[in-house]
Amino acid sequence: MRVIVQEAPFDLGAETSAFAIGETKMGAIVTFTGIVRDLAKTPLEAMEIEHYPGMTLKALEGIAAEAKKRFSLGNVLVIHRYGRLTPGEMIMMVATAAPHRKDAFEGAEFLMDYLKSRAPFWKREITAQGADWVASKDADEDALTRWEAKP
Amino acid sequence: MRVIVQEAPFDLGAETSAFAIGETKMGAIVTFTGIVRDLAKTPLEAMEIEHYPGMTLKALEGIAAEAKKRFSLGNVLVIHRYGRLTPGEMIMMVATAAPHRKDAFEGAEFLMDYLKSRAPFWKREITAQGADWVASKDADEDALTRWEAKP
Amino acid sequence: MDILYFAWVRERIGVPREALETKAKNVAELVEELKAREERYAVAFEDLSALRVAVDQELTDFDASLENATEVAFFPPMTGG
Amino acid sequence: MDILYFAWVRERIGVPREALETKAKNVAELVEELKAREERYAVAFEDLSALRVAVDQELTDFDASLENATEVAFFPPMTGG
Repeated sequence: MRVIVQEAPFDLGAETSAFAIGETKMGAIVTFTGIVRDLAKTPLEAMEIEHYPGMTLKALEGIAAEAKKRFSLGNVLVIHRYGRLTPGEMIMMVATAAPHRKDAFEGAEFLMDYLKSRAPFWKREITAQGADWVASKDADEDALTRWEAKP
Repeated sequence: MRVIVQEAPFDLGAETSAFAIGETKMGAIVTFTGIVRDLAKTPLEAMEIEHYPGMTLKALEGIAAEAKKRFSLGNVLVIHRYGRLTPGEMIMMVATAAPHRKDAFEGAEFLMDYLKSRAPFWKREITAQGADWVASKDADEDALTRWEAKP
Repeated sequence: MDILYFAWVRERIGVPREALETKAKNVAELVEELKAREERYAVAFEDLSALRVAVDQELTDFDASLENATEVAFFPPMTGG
Repeated sequence: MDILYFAWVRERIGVPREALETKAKNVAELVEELKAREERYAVAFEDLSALRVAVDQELTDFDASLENATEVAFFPPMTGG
């Protein structure tokens, strides 16, 4: 398990490659990457991500440990950035290795659903019009019920 | 859409990186990578993948086009190898870009479910004991019902 | 018409492809014709539920028409991915 | 006890953190104490359904005990990923 919180960019290709190499007992690798999207009505200048330094790493490690408990997973990787990012920059990534594709997919989806609503990050969109905190979505909270219903 | 069928290895890191770069309208990238696993009772020497050259590319393009029709996706990448592979080698990968994570995940899962049972590849495991064709799994056929039930 | 065989179907029949003159109207008729030829075909086509068929490189069923078809392929269930 | 604020809660209260002597037994009592202090707290804590709380860096509820707690953080629903 590898969990990283950093301001600097990460190298998606190098991380994915390093994660997958030598997994001879694992048949399936899934990665998810989040990218700063420019979909605002006024062009997005930047996205600022605030976090809770004392809690962030602990929260991410807890989510990753829970994923390993629930699914048949090998290695798990979580990288999440904070600070000022511009459109097209990668915000975060997760990767899961598993013997079978179902666990690899579900493990990654579980990580993402919990990262969205349970990891202490707050996003703010900066445009020429000013800065707006991104509101949490009901859909993200609802996504968690999928996992709560399970044993 | 980019669909590749080749005998040579591919560079997962480079492919993933190239796929994700410049996707400023897409917030989510999912990749799946299949790896030759050594789980046989007798150590696996190699996996040989036979395919149907005249049909393979067409079948993969059809599956990728159907994924783009069903989900809100940006770019889609499918790479599938054939020939003799050793444990730890990467067999194939898919990548999906989407505005939202749900489509990116579902698009990749759809691609994988159809690749498993509808793309003309046949795997054979080579051990010291001989060569055995990998049997198709009922679970893989069942996985398709998830998508058939939907509109 | 070109007939192609893959995986263990190819191994049982002994060749990867062969050209055949046939008047079979659909795949099922073609299968009967092949089975009648030689024991190795009868063995390969013994259990059709274990086989899949593509006509002109499109997956289809055993009752598919062969009208205008130029290539038929027989193989076990696919194991891609 | 250290009280931390994040995102718009931090902006409304005007500081990212402050130290406080309190006898509050649980989070809800602490909130009432803060609201009574100044208008900016009353505004920030107006709608508790729009807020989340962590005690000693663990997410919890507004009825959570503050016994032995050293750090309480208030913030809006998280938007990670």
